[in-house]
Amino acid sequence: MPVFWIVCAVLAIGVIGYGLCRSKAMKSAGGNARNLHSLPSYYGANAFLFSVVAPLALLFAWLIFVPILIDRSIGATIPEDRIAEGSSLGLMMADVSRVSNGLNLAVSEGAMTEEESRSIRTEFTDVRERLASVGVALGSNVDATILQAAQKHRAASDRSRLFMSIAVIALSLAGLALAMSRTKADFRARNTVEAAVKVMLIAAASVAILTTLGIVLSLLFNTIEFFRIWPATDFFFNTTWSPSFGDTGSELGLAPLLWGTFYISIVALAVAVPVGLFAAIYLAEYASPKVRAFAKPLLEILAGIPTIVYGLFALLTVGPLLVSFFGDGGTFGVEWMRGGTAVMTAGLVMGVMLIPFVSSLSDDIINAVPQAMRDGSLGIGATKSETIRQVVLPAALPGIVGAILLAASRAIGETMIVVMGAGAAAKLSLNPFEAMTTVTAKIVSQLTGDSDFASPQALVAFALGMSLFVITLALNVLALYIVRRYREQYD
Amino acid sequence: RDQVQVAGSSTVLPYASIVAEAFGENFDFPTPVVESGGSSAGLKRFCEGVGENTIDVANASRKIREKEIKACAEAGVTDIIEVRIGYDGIVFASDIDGNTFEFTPSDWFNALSPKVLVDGAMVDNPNKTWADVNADFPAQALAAYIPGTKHGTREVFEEKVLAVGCEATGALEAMVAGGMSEDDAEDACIAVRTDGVSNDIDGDYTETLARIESNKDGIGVFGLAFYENNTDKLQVATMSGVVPTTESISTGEYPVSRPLYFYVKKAHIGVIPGLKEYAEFFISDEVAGPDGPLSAYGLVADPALADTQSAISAEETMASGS
Amino acid sequence: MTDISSNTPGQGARVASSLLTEDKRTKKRNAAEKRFKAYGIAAIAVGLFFLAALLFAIISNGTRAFTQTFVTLDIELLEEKLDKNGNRDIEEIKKVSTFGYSPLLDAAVTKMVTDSGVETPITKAKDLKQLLSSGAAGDLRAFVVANPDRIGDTVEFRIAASSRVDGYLKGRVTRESLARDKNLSPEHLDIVDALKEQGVVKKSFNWDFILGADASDSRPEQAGMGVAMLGSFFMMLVVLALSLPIGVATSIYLEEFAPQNWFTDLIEVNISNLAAVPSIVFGILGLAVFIQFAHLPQSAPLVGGLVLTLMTLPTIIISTRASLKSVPPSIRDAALGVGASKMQAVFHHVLPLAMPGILTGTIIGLAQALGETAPLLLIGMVGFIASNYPEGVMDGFVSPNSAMPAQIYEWAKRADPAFYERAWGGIIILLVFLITMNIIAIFLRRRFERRW
Amino acid sequence: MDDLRSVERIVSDDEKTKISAKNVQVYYGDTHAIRDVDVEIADKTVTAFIGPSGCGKSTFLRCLNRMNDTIDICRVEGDIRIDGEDIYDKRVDPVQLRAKVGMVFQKPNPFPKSIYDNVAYGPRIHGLAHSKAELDEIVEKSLRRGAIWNEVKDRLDAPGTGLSGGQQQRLCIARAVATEPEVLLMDEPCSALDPIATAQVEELIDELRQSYSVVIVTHSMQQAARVSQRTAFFHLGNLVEFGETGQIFTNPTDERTESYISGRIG
Amino acid sequence: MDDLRSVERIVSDDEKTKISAKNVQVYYGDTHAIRDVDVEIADKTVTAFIGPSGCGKSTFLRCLNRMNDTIDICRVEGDIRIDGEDIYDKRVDPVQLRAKVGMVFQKPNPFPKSIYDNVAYGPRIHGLAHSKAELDEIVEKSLRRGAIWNEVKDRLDAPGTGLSGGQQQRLCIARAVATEPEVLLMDEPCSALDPIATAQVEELIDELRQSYSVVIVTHSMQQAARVSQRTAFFHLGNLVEFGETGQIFTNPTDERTESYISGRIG
Ligand SMILES: Nc1ncnc2c1ncn2[C@@H]1O[C@H](COP(=O)(O)OP(=O)(O)OP(=O)(O)O)[C@@H](O)[C@H]1O
Ligand SMILES: Nc1ncnc2c1ncn2[C@@H]1O[C@H](COP(=O)(O)OP(=O)(O)OP(=O)(O)O)[C@@H](O)[C@H]1O
Ligand SMILES: [Mg+2]
Ligand SMILES: [Mg+2]
Repeated sequence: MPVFWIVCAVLAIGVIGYGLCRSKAMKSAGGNARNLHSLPSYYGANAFLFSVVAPLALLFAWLIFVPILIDRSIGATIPEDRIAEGSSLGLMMADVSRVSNGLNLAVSEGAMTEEESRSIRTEFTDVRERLASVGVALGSNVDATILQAAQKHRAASDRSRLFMSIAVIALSLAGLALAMSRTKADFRARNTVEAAVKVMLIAAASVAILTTLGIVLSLLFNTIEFFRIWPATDFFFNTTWSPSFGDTGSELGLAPLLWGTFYISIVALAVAVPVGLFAAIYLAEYASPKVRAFAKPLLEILAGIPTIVYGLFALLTVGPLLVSFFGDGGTFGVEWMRGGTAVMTAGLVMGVMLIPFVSSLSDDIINAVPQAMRDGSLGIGATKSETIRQVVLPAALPGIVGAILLAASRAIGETMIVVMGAGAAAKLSLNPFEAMTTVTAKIVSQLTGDSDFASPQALVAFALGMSLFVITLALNVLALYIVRRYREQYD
Repeated sequence: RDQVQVAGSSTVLPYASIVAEAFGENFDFPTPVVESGGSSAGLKRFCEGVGENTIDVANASRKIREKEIKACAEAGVTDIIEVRIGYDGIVFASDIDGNTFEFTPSDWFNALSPKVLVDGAMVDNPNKTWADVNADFPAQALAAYIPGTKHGTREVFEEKVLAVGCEATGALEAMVAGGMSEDDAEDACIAVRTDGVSNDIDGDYTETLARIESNKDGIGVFGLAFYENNTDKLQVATMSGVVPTTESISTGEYPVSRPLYFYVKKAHIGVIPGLKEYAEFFISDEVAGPDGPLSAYGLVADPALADTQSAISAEETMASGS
Repeated sequence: MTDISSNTPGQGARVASSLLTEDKRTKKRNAAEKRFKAYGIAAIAVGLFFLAALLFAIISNGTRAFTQTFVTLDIELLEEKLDKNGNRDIEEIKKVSTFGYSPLLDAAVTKMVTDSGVETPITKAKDLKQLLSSGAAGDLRAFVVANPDRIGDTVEFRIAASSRVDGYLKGRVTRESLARDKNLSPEHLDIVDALKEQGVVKKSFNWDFILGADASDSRPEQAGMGVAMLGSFFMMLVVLALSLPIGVATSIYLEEFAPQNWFTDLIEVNISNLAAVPSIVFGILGLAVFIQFAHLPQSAPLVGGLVLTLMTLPTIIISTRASLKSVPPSIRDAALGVGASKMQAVFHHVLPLAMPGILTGTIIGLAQALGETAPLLLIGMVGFIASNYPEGVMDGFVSPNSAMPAQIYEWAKRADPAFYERAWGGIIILLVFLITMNIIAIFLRRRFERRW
Repeated sequence: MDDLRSVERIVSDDEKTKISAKNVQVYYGDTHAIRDVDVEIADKTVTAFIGPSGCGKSTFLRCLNRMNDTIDICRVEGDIRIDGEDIYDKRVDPVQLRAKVGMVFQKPNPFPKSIYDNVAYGPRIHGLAHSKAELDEIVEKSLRRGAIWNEVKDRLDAPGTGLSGGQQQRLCIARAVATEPEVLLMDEPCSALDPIATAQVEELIDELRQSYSVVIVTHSMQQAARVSQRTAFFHLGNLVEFGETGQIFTNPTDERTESYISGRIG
Repeated sequence: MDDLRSVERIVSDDEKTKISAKNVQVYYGDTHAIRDVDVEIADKTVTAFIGPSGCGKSTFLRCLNRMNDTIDICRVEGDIRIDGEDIYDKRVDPVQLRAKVGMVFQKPNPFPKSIYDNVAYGPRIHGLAHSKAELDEIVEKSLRRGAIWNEVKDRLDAPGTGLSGGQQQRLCIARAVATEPEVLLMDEPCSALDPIATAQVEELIDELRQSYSVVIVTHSMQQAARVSQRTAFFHLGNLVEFGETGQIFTNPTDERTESYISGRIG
């Protein structure tokens, strides 16, 4: 039975269980929901969960693990000496399962009869060609060992499928029966259901953890690889970043990139935070509902404009403008800026992009501060701005910090604006009118470059990613500490 | 999966996509999927193994490295067919309304090297305008937009321009005489100054073009194809007296160019429908020849195209072919 | 109460000041108030100013992409070229490649120019054909393969003009610039002028740009956004269907149920940290997990959606948590007090009140996901991909496709300036897509907003 | 004080204990807010908690239905039993407990929903109504018992937060009685009510006493005397005296009680 | 009722009018919450507003310092003057007005700040203290006047939201008096207070009357009689009767007043 239909069957059993248990619960309570521990729908939902969750989990596990077991057992039947030179059991097994799947496909597309699929021999048929005709990719010609293994594999898989269907549906029915037997007036159905919901919530929360784990793992091996061929001290303490294309002459120092990252992010936040925060305050506290209803979504468009537009804006408009102010022979008569690309250019433009990150979320949070807080302050003769600064903002602090963190994160992760606005040169300089670059921009450029993928110049991307990860982690710990410290719980 | 999956160099991408499109039009096979992402990333995915969830073809703007071949082999990708599709010309261009230049490698070395040879001694580069570099040039401020170190083009620029210029000006000799080892001196030759005169571009040629638009004094490094599509904005400089065109490059007159490749997994041939046909179609005379659409777009046709064609039809792998 | 005029002895220490005149301190405070408000207005003005500037740039650069010049051309589908044996066997017709259709086009173009009566030094049909898109032969072949019975007829075709001709009609290309251009010469423009006069060459609205597929570098005039739009659409479906529930569930767990200990602190810090992970790193993760480990197809919107989901989650979680935190505890108390379970209190009362913030997070997160390209680079959705329409809904998720921002970046990189114009046009479509996507959320958010 | 009435309501000896608290300690962080409190609350009686502001009445009241669980820094020790079952037992579901032990909070906290939904919420989640009509009936009855029906019957769809202070308080009473709890904890339910409304709520309390037990915190000695059969006097976190209302008011044993009651002015 | 005391406090004839309201109408959206109210509040007197819950006392009170401005749907019409100046005049700065006319809200609403900061907030923004010491003094004095000093003097840094209901109410009173307003509007300031605290607050009101005028909303007839010189009786948004407290309580002219007062129980 195809997986889709198994799932449907299980769901159907679940729905039936819902109805059965709900009515059974009502009956056991003499038709009066008051005598039940929980609402009748909870009994139904409980039955649904009982007859759906475990079977689907079993199905899932079976689909993942049983094929591995089958592979292992079939693999054990392939004699060692049949494994070709330069190949491995693993590669052969990949072929075996591909041939096996190919046979399935061939049968289902009618290119081969069931009979044939079981009896074909390499001596008489060009299996590869026949499978290629149904679009199955094979790495090499099929030899007899592989074909036999594949046929065994296929038979085992078929058997496993059958058992799986039976097991899953049986489990589903068993769950239903169990739920039925437990459905009595005093059964705590709500607690069971809520426990299940809670498990789901935890499962959702663990997605974030798994993601982190995945990120760390996917960076880790290559980072280790990098440090094996590149001295860590040099990476962390060298103050020059100048990778070269060839094997020699590269200098891969983290410091200038890190400095560029923070410098640009700080400039961006210096634009986005005040503008965003004041915009949020105005929207939440002063603006008429009409203005608010328009201005807020409009500002949010800023977050949706592709960064390439910002990049071009920085390069073509903001950069030259700044040069005309601070450049050679500029309005201010200073010679701080030599080219349009600078920390300032990228920072300003990125700041504009981040405005809605701060403004929209802060606006929601400020709006959620109870009116009684404002009344209390206004009632003793505070002006609106005093009220906002001293009562509303502190009460909304956790949310605002969250919004700022989000903006900062985005600033750290941005590449396009940096590449076009701040340039690609890594420099350690205090002058905000100089070109610099960020860790993220370099991660992207080293990863998508043309250099040898096993060379330090490419692998350094992973080390950069890892370092950035650790550093932002530390900054986030600090932010958490600050919020904990200054949080003011209203009500 | 029924379509050919290609990934790799963004320099090869335009050519590959022209071919893929025409391939999809003329064959019953679906249009191949051509991804960009850089030669490195493409080869890396190419070398991940054999099977449906790996790519069939990797485009590269450089030759595959030994280490990469080894990494491939470790993952089971042993039989690789190398295909050279032609050459990419690298040109120097500046704003259409600006001054016209006729460069030699020495000019570029003197303009961009952090240390240059002045009166027999290596000193910090004092040049501020092109006139400082070469008295024949106008007094236009030095501003160069060269590819970032991630680009294969940068390597070519270093090898065929800076290193050549270094030797021609005698700086190499002077450095070796000054006690530097040969290797160090060669490295020093291809270094560029970091005082803002030379700007690395990590983006694409469009970015270089935009930079020149915002700084009219700028001179940028472009691919020939890009220049040829933007002749309304750019004027090209000659190198050692030769104007870059597909002809002058294919004859080898114009010195700055690089070969472009793609690599095919032999194990996938005959398995992935259309893979071999795609490879053959790519380098057929109709497509990659001097009159084909690739050449029209700016690819410098490979004079030895016929050899490549026969190598492909024989499915010669790198080990057996070379 | 009667004798108001009488002076009350022992007046209070404070001199009663008039409300109509401001004392010095009030003046200062009111000035501060005015300044504060002005900052707010200025902040919004700054934001809107930049928005206007950006939109102006986008629209002024992009609207041209929505029109395209077409040439109406009578083409004789010669039997001896297309079906030598004359038996209309589709397999044989298919054998004729696009190169085989060139002579038909050559003939048609030459005829068109002669009919128009323009004097031109260009005589070679190959050069004249440069007026047309290089995709013309492909269109022709596709038509013939679909309608083999028309072979032998003369059929009227509406063929896209080449990008230079199109640029000329749009004012992007001038005669001077063409003088140096090897693709087209000023003489071609004389022909174009004449044909335009006669109505053979016409500029019209370009539906193909909105609905069509990407085209290669040699034929920008045929490139369209449609397929990439579908790619983005399917990706957004995945993102919305996963990131919103998972994000909200995670936030609810962390904010309302999780015990307060170092482990939840770790998760909290961790999630904020995920927001700062460069998006390309999510691409690395996606490549490793979804393609190499889970064997999902490459270049598929499904995978793209999954990667973007992971990337959007932190945004939604952070904003959801912030707004859950801002719901006053008395609401929870009230619900618990009537015997609601914690779960019920959260889902019935707290969540609706936190809805505005959740929706804001969704709006911002989706905007970010919709405009992101870097992670798509690694899972194979950037490049020349969006060339076929998916065949069905399932196929939409798994068949190779690109996404709008990837398409835009791709176009912006290409050499032909016609692509640059299209990149801006694509941005307009992207923004329209984004705004449509957000409108529902914005309306919902307004419904949920309240003060208490 | 009207002694007659108090005497009239003296409870019979055979009453059952509904809630028994032994040796209860409550801490807010380091502050010890409730010390060694032992109280037995009888079934079908009204118990009044009196005492100066800040003495711990609300805190103790919140222990009885575990509302203190929601305050992070709050820690409860000791033994509190309802019908002989330890409510702080791990197996006890606080939700079920709270359904059984309803509460009216000191600060009125209506949901930011319509008046109707405010009252209907409890019956809905407890499945007390099978149809819309039945629910309407419950809502009307509860609002009537909360002495607010006349004022809101025309605006059941208006938000509960747009009511006056006293109306909100009565809405919260209506909301609490709508779920028909066995024990009703009322924290100063009449603080914002005018005398007539107060009388109506007191009538309600008297009516509820027929089947349930009610615990009421009040600052009005008169009210305590009028509605309660038992009175507990708290002082600085200690339970100073607990006994029959009549006896407490006429003949307190502890001098603190004495002075609190005699010092009364309200 | 202790008539003697009421009589004792009858105001002299030569008093000045502090606030005069004429023909005041208040609407919440379409609901007409206050109709045609005319009131004159004399300087240096205590005026009590009484009336059944929901009759519009708070609404009218909030008109007097324009707190109704913060409610979007609320619309005020009519003429309200303080010291002869129309407070709804465009030129009037509501901030200055509110500094002059302080308010204690019906629901205690301490800021989520420390107790100290809650009280110091007003003096700080009005610049009433020049040094930390002076501020400390103001805070202590205000907390003492709010009858809460003893309870909180050891925990001035603790958050104001962690206080008991009655403590919060007194904190809010302390916060309001800290800014020394000329008129103090108090919306049921003693609703959550025990008799002793109530007495202290009443003393405070009496003390404030020496220099300012006080308007107090109360549900306790006794309290109204004890502290006020004038009483206004509201009913269903109308001002039914307004006059000397003694006269209202002993000899009401309107029968609604009569029945409200006689129907009293609390
Ligand atoms: N924000 C509001 N929106 C709509 N109606 C309101 C609002 N506030 C009060 N009302 C209505 O206006 C009327 C008067 O309310 P107000 O708060 O002035 O009563 P009150 O006399 O203070 O009563 P209480 O003694 O219960 O506090 C009531 O009917 C009330 O429901
Ligand atoms: N959340 C809290 N955090 C810290 N301390 C608290 C908290 N709630 C109450 N307290 C303190 O515990 C003590 C008892 O408070 P509780 O609220 O029980 O008093 P109460 O008797 O109800 O007073 P009132 O009559 O004023 O409502 C008080 O000193 C109060 O300050
Ligand atoms: Mg209390
Ligand atoms: Mg009121």
